Amino acid sequence: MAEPAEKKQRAMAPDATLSSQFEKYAAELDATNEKRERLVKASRDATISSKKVIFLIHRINEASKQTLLEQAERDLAYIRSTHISRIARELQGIEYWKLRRAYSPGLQEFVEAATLVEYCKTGKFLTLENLNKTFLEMKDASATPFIINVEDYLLGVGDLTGELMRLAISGVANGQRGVSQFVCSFVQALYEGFSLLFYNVDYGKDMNKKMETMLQNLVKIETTCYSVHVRGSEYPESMIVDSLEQQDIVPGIHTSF
Amino acid sequence: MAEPAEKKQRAMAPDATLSSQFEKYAAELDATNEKRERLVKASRDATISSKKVIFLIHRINEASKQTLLEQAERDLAYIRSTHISRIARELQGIEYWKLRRAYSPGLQEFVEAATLVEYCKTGKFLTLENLNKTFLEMKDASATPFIINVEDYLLGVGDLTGELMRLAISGVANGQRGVSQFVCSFVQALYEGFSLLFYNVDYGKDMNKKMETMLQNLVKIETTCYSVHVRGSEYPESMIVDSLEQQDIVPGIHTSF
Amino acid sequence: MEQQFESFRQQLDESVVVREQLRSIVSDLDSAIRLMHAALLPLYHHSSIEAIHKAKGHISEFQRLYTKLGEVLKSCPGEYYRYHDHWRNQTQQVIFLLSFVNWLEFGNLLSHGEVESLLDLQQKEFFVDLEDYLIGLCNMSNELPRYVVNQVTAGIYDCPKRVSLFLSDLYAAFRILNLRNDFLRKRFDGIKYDLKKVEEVLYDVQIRGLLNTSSQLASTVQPSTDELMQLQ
Amino acid sequence: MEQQFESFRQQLDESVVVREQLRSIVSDLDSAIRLMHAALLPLYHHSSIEAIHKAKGHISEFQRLYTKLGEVLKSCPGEYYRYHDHWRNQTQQVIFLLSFVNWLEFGNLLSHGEVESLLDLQQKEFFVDLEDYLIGLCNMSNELPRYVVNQVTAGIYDCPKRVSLFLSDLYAAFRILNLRNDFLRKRFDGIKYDLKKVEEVLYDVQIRGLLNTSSQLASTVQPSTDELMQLQ
Amino acid sequence: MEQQFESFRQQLDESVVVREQLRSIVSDLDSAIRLMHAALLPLYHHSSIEAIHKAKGHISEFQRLYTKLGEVLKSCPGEYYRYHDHWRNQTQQVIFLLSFVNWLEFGNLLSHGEVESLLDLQQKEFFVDLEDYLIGLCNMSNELPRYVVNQVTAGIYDCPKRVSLFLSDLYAAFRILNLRNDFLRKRFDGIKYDLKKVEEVLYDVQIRGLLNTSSQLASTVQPSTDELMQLQ
Amino acid sequence: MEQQFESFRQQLDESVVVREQLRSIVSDLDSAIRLMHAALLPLYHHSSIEAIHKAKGHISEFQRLYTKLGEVLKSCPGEYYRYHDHWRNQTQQVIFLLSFVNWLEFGNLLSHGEVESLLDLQQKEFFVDLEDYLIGLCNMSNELPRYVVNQVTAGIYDCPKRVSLFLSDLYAAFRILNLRNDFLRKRFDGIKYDLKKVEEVLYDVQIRGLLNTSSQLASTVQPSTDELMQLQ
Amino acid sequence: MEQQFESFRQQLDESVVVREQLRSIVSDLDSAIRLMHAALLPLYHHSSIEAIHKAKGHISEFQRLYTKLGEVLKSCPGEYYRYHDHWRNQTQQVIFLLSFVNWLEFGNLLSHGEVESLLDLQQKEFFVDLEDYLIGLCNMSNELPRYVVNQVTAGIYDCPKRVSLFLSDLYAAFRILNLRNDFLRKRFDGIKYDLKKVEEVLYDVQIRGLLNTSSQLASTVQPSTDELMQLQ
Amino acid sequence: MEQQFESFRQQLDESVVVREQLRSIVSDLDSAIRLMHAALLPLYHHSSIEAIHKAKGHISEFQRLYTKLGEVLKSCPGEYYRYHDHWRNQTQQVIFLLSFVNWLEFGNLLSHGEVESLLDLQQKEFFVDLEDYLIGLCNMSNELPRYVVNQVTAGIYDCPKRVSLFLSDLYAAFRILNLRNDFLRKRFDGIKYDLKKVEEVLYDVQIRGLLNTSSQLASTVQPSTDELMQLQ
Ligand SMILES: [Mn+2]
Ligand SMILES: [Mn+2]
Repeated sequence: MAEPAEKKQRAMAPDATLSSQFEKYAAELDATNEKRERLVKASRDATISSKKVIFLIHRINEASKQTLLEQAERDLAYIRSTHISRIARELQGIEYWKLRRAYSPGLQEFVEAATLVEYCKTGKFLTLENLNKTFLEMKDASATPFIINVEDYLLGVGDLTGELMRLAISGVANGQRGVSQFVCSFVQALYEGFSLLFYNVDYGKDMNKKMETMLQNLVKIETTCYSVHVRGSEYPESMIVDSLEQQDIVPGIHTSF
Repeated sequence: MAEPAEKKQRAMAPDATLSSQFEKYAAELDATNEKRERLVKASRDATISSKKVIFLIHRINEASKQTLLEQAERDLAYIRSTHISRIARELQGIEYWKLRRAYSPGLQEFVEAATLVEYCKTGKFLTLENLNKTFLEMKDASATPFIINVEDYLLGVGDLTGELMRLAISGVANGQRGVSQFVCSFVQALYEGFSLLFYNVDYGKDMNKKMETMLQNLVKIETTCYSVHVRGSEYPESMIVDSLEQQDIVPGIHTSF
Repeated sequence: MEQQFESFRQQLDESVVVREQLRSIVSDLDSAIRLMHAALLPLYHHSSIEAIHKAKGHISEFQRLYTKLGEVLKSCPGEYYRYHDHWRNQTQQVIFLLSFVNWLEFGNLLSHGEVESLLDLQQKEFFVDLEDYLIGLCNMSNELPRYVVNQVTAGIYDCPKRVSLFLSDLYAAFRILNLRNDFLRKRFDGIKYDLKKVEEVLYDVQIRGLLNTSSQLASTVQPSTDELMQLQ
Repeated sequence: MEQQFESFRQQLDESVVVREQLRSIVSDLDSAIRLMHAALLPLYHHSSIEAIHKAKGHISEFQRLYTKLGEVLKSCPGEYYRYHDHWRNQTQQVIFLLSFVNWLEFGNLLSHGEVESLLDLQQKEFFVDLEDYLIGLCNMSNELPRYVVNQVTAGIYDCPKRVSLFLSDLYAAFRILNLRNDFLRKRFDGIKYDLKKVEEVLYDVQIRGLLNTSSQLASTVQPSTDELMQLQ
Repeated sequence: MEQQFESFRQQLDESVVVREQLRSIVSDLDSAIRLMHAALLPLYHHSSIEAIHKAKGHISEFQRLYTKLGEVLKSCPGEYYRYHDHWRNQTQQVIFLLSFVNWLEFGNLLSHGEVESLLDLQQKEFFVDLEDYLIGLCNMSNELPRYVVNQVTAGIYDCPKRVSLFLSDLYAAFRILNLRNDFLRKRFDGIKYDLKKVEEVLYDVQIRGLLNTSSQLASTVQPSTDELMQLQ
Repeated sequence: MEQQFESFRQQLDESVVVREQLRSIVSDLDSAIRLMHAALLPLYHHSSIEAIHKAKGHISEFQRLYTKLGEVLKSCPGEYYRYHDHWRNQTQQVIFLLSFVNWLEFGNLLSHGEVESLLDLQQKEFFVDLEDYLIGLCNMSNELPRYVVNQVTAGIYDCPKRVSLFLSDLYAAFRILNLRNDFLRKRFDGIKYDLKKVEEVLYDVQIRGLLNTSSQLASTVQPSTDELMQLQ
Repeated sequence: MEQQFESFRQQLDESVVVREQLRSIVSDLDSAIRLMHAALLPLYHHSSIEAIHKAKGHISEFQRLYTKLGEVLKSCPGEYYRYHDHWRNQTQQVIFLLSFVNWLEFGNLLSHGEVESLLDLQQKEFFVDLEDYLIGLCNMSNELPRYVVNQVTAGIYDCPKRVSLFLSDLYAAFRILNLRNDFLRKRFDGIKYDLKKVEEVLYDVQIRGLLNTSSQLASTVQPSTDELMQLQ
Repeated sequence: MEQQFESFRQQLDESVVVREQLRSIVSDLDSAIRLMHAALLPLYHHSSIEAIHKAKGHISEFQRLYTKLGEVLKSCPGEYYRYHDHWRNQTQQVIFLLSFVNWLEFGNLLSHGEVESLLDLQQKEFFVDLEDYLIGLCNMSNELPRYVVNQVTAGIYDCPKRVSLFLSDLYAAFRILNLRNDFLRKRFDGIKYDLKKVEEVLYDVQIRGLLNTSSQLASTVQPSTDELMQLQ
């Protein structure tokens, strides 16, 4: 407001001034929107491909286990190197948070798939640290290493419990009765972790809803374990182990059961 | 429970007993349902025909007024002698209230049409008593005279205000500026009547909602009157009356304006 | 116009008085239902005969209250369905209680006519609406899976067979009805789930060959005719 | 366990009794409100003095009912806010009616204290909650645009000016309050729309040069002090 | 008008201050609840004694926070129910936790008075509303089916029997209350489903003859009196 | 302008007529479905061949009604999806019935094309939407656990094996579809629970060594090819 | 079974592809609409002929895009209404623009058939749904009051008369339709308000005797036939 | 796993601290906005220069608070958008106030860059999001119809012309933006209604030939350059 005279003058031809101003704004908005569109697309591709990996895992049986796990790992590597690196290359500085809503769903689904594959392979929890190690060589537009932030990671892990529930139930459906107990302990530990994590942080509706869904999934797994246990309890243990031999897809069941 | 022995016996062939019992129930339910279907159909026909009468009224202009009003009265008589008498003939005793939900919409719409026609013809309110006089010769299935009950009547009158609102606004749209003021006074009186009617009776959501709608309609009419008045107030009265001559469809405007 | 509305008001006010009376009677009916229901609770742990006996003691209170309802309606003939909503829920629960107790005693279905007799509704001022009767039966059906589970837990192994036969007859009987897509239809769908649950219990009992081990116990629960005579 | 629950039952039943009493009084309050409201309706077509006069006749009924509310609450000290929901809406409407009538008579705002005096609430068992008072004022504000529109239609052209001044004072006064993002805040936003609407009417009147044509009429509507004296 | 609204502002601001204080305390209460809840989670897989022990450690935090709530309310006597909504949910969860832990230890119901003692609420500024207490009990009931399922999976076969007896007593006790058709009534209906679910588990255990196989294990989970003494 | 709008009115009225026609046919379809469903009920206690035979008798009614639907749609070519909601639910139930009966007879899955043949839908005016077909298959899957439980109760011990093989094939086939998170995916998840339930029954039967005891009985239920020939 | 489901998967995936294609075309349609709309803006201050001319330049883009829509639908014959929601809103806006421009040029209503010609929709794969056409006309009606107000402000005093005649014809035409109480009826009610507003402007102009002062100006706005010839 | 979750918690806790700081600053911002807004209220009755002068006095407080916001964000570089929701609404209101005051003084649009200068946001830690700037402009547009109505009522007849030109330029400028179907798009649609309202006022003034009667008055309201010099 230092130069009112100049402004007064400008007001005489407001149309031109306004237009040039707004053309600048339009350019900026368009650039952002186009970038957002590209991110949404990359995210959607990452989601679809990750979902396919998850479907693959659900299709595993004793015979196909080795082959399909290898296939899943190759698929994950492919998602990283194509879709996620496309996301990384679009971002720099503040855009990482500004456009998060556009790409976050894809990353979450990727976390879900990656942690599921790791669990099926090793029976262990893929930590955020280890997950981010797989991105070490991926750089964003300003050549900063790309990482998945803790919120997206946790949201993805929240969904993981849904897939684990499916695994536990279809394990029983396919006669692999030990799977459910093994999965149950793991999900109980996950739920406990989440409970303590958010004890003094209110992460709003999203997280509360996810916690509720997790609990529902956990209860479904527990009920499955219960029915396996109760049904099995009528017979001598040897008989059961017999009928279960070599049917497990998750490693380490026998030791834990 | 006086004859347990007989019952014990019956229990031996439960299928047959149950079937014959339920066949009786089925017959009763079917009869009621079929009657209900016929009533719904008659009611729907009454609704459609009444709506057509209402549309007819909205199509009235100075030239067509006499013809169309006569047409409307003929239509109303036809609805009475066909659709409504079909309703009456189905009912007897407790069925009047039992099946009310099936036929009530048609009666309400008929009340709406009949009171609208009377208002356009005479500028007066068609009372329930006078309306029921037109049914004097109509008998229900047990030869009792058929009547419209006060609830259906009032619900129909509640909707009438919506049509009056349309009349007031399209009166202005068509240059008949006196109509709105005349209608306004009438609807204000109706609203006052309803207000006092329900002062100590809670007729639930339905009536409360209808009262709210009536008030909205009234405010729309008042706003229309206001804009006519304010716009007209700039000019000498003679000039306005000039531009209004012989354009009214509602009688008695000039005296009331 | 004022005069007109004054006459409307009179007509409406009359129905308000009737409603007040009905509300008060139905509130008593609620209490009676709660008491009879509570009397049936022991059914799920210990002796059933005593529970049935105690529960039946509340029927006379139902009779008294339905008589009062009939009297109120006598003052407004033909308007049963105008006020139907006031007692609808309660009547459905009454049907549930009466038909459940009757099944416990005799193992058969209490008919619509028998319900009206039990409630002393011979006069024509008041009756039991047919749909209410049928919904009451659905309520009874919904209670049976729990009953069966508890009976088997208590070692009464022939119970599921009897209940499964009764329920599949009831289910087939309901199928005779031409139910449209309404509330009753949904409730009827519930019978299917009850039946399924009972069939699963029957399966459990059957596959373990438990059925023949309990004939002796069962007779003590399904009370003998002699005992029932004494109840009346 | 039974014994403990028996005592719970007594406590719950007591509060049910209180609620029943409150409900009955508040239902009468509802009727009184509707009657006073209806008495004000003629305001929108003919003479306002008579309407105001008739409306004020209902205030004594309010006094009677609020005294009864106070008596019920005397029996459960400290529980005003436990039962607040029972009379909240009604009290807001009472405030609306009282402050509207007061504005019609005197053109100024009825204060919180004046409301309590008008309702005979000097004892401390019962009082008017401050938020209810403020929401009642919002309700009054919401009524004013309709009032103004009808007054202008009736040829009272100075009305919009008076109302617009009153409303903009009220709007400024509400701005003093530190309203958080809650219900009251939303209602207060409504005052802005009322004001805008009234300003538009004032604009219509002004632009047509009507303001000076009605000074004579206006005086008959905003009743003279003499007339008002007689009303009291 | 300005002056009056200035005083309104002060009054509203005061209640805002109270609400801020309450919100801050209740937010801590929330954390304490989540922590105690989390402490109980191991109950569903491993040893329960340790979990109970750890959970009880959080009670002193509850005492501290309820004392603070009492102090805030001391500054606005008679307004307990004005601010009731602030702590209502949390208090219901606290009741749930306390009564659950108490049942795990002693197998009986924590009474209303015992809850207030446990929370150090002897002063009369603050108390536990009766309905909140009862809803808290419903919450506990809702947790029991899951508990039973996991106990049976862990081989503790006598658990369903104990829980089913406790729940049917609780259900019968609630039946004594004259619940109207409100929120509490709905929650109470939930107890019936919990009971039904637990009865089904009991049935599963019974029909497989598992009940007698676990007497040894069970004693290790329902901690002995000696162990419990040490906990206190 | 009038003329043009007169023709619009005709077009709008025509679509109302089409809807009326569809509603009437679909209501008949509802009845036919109910009757065929009822004919299948005996399947759960006694001889299945007769039930299948009786049920198949209703297929010609389906053909008649779908032909009528096709005729109505012939009058408005290309508007199948405009009116799809009218017959969607019913078609899903028809698929359920046809594919269930087919499985009972031949033990394999009725293909999409076979459904259309069975319903005489060779003309292109009418067809079965693919999603409706798949949802109908989910409905069939939901029915199988109950069927298996009842068969085993009736001593047909080889039934669970056959059903479990069929269901796991079906489950595997659905997994090919890459369903996104919508209604169909949820219904598909249900197949897993059905399979789980059937697996549990199979487990019960296997572990008790019952599998080989029933080969003789089973043959009477899965009707022989000769018998089936006669049915057609 | 696998093979069959593989083909199902392809079919489901194909409909996803169709939707993707439609979405992309419709997004272009959105841009074209925005541009044509922008081209009409100068209409409200300066010369209208140029604006109309410029706006009409965008019609060929519409043709191109609707042709593309038709081509996509050619690949899935009979599924117009399956995907209708994708282009519904946009088509209504296109109707608005075309019929508005047509009225500006010729002063009459663009018929349903003329719309389809303008959009090159002679093939039968794609057409304009009748309800969409009618809603588009409502949109045009809603624009006319603003147009009239601005024209009069600019001194074009014969505009209100022309618009009022056109709108009352349109209003009368819509009344022929016997619209039931749905979305279209509400939109049609809006025409009445538009007509009322235009009538008020006409009244202002008439009563001030301005009507005859502008015949000269008007001719410059309602472009002469010669000029229009050149536009085409 | 516990260790893992402990590290998650640390990361999350950091953001909680930042949020607390932001909340406190933004609450102060709210107060500053309310005060500046209140200072502008007299604009609607009496002299505007004084109101503008007073309002501008609050800008320095904005500067102070935005500087504080910038400092908080300096501690978490690149995370502006992580916390954007905290100040979004407030910033939009600030834009509204600044651009409105600027328009009152100079009659032109305050550019995005000028806003940032006014708020002392030359550092790169903090800036004004472009969409927030544009929404702020929409808010300003929404205020203008009320301003125009009041100005005309006060006899400033050239105001509608100036505002209508400004708004139609603004509307055209917004049209340049490629707005997708989002929040900003809806807000932008609002500008059209504002423009329409202002055009109607302009029409009222024009048709009554009032425009030339007020040039003298107008100059006192649109303050002269000299006066404005003194304000700075
Ligand atoms: Mn998932
Ligand atoms: Mn109507």
